Amino acid sequence: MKKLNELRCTFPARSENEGFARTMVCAFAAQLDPTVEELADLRTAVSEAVTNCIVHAYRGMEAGDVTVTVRLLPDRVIHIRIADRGCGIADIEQAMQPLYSSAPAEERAGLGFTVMQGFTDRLNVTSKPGKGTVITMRKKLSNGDQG
Amino acid sequence: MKKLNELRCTFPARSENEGFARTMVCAFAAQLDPTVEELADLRTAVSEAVTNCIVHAYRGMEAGDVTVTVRLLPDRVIHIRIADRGCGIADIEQAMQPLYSSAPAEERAGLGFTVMQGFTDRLNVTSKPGKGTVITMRKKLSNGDQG
Amino acid sequence: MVELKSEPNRLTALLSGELDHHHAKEIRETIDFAVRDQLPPVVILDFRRVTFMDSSGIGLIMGRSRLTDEYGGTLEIHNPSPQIRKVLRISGTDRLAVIRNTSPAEGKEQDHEETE
Amino acid sequence: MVELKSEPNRLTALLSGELDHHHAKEIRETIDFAVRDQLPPVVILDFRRVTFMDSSGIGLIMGRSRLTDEYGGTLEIHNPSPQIRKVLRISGTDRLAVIRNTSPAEGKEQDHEETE
Ligand SMILES: Nc1ncnc2c1ncn2[C@@H]1O[C@H](COP(=O)(O)OP(=O)(O)O)[C@@H](O)[C@H]1O
Ligand SMILES: Nc1ncnc2c1ncn2[C@@H]1O[C@H](COP(=O)(O)OP(=O)(O)O)[C@@H](O)[C@H]1O
Repeated sequence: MKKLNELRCTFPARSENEGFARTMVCAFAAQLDPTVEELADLRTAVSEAVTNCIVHAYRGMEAGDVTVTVRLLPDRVIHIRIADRGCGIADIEQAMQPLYSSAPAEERAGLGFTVMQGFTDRLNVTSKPGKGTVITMRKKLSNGDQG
Repeated sequence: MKKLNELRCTFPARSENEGFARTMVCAFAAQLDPTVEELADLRTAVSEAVTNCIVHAYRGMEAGDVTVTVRLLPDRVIHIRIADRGCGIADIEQAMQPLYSSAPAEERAGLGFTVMQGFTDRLNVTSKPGKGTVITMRKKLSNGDQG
Repeated sequence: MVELKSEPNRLTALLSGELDHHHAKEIRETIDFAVRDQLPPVVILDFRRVTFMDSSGIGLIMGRSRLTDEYGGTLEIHNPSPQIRKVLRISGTDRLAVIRNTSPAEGKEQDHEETE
Repeated sequence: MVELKSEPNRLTALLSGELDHHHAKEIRETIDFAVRDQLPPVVILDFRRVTFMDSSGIGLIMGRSRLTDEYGGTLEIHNPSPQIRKVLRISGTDRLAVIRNTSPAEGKEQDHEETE
């Protein structure tokens, strides 16, 4: 069986890298010829997850890294994992509530998880306080015209 | 001192990833606002190095990974490292000779190293037969208009 | 990233580029300075040149909506792209402000209100 | 990636996209099939729509140059971008074939030969 194509990639949790992270995931996923809308969905979901690592994960400590892994699975399924080694999330249920944000003063809308959920097929959040957070998202692409 | 921005990234040595690797390095380097020509130079040099990992490094064995590291150093210097864990190069001097190629039947021109040298400020090749090859390239960007 | 245009009774902020967390702060500060200075009855955020927006943009809209509410002003969102519309819809923000399409004839108002 | 146009005495291959190792093979096979079939006196590789090329493209040019040499034909390179010109120059390939600019009036020949 042909080995699946997988990109693994690490960069510092700095806001300058938000745009880069989106572009990179889309450039890799472009191999599957997604539609314009599917690509925009991925771009948006990745932006939310990476921004959370930058805004929340390393609050009050030296900024660490963000690790992004993109797997192109069979049947046009894209699997994305975004992980940090930051503060973690104590109450995941609360964090995932629409409009909940621990940083409203910075005009965070508390809608990052809502957007990730709306723009992908499956979202999973795993976190260990003091250890970090791992987000995984799955999206199945339509079959497109090229067969 | 502010930590330097660094991207580390790994993907399988497959020809579908050649375009992606170029795009990724350029998207990251774009933070320094390079000129169109500087960006084209980086794109070309990276393409040569990554293509070599894909064409030569894993010949006759299962394709392994390519690792690309991009560092944005002070004074607008970009440092790029491209490494594989493939067959290595026994005679580096011969390999770097213009027009030398071990795969002329596949229409390799033997000009990859020549192009890398011409499009960057410094090229270093380290290799261990049976262990792999590491290419490093440095390019200093002009100061641009934005100061 | 943001150009401001003051007209009688309204202030238009023509946003451009990618509206993410990295760029939101500067945009916010520029708009708020002008709004607090002029207290315009209508504040328009024009998205025609915004190529990408995530929920950081929702934060920006919610914040400006609170600001105009403070002094009885109104906030309008003009010309969001399909990607931005989807973010607005999924996050429920499309109920927070009037959304209008005034493009493509750059700047000429068509005034057909959205009922999406 | 490549469209062929046959005219009396010449074959034009209009290349497009990114000419790298991944794409070179298919382009090569398409061109060679037509060249061996027609043995055209002049073979033109038109780069006007090629957005990127690395030394894999040099391999393609060298290979086609050998092929036309075989039967006494000539190879011409039309409309390379600045990036492609630089690759040609640094690798010395600009001495292997005639380089011409026939763009921008797509297809209309200006016939001013390069002396770079
Ligand atoms: N990677 C992370 N590390 C630590 N906390 C996080 C992380 N991601 C999300 N959170 C927590 O979950 C909350 C909700 O996240 P989200 O829905 O994206 O909203 P927002 O980013 O606007 O606050 C955040 O305010 C934060 O407290
Ligand atoms: N990563 C690598 N692993 C093994 N061998 C390599 C690698 N890179 C280059 N080489 C060797 O060096 C030679 C010259 O490389 P290059 O100048 O890029 O020309 P080309 O790729 O066209 O053959 C190759 O033909 C190959 O034998």
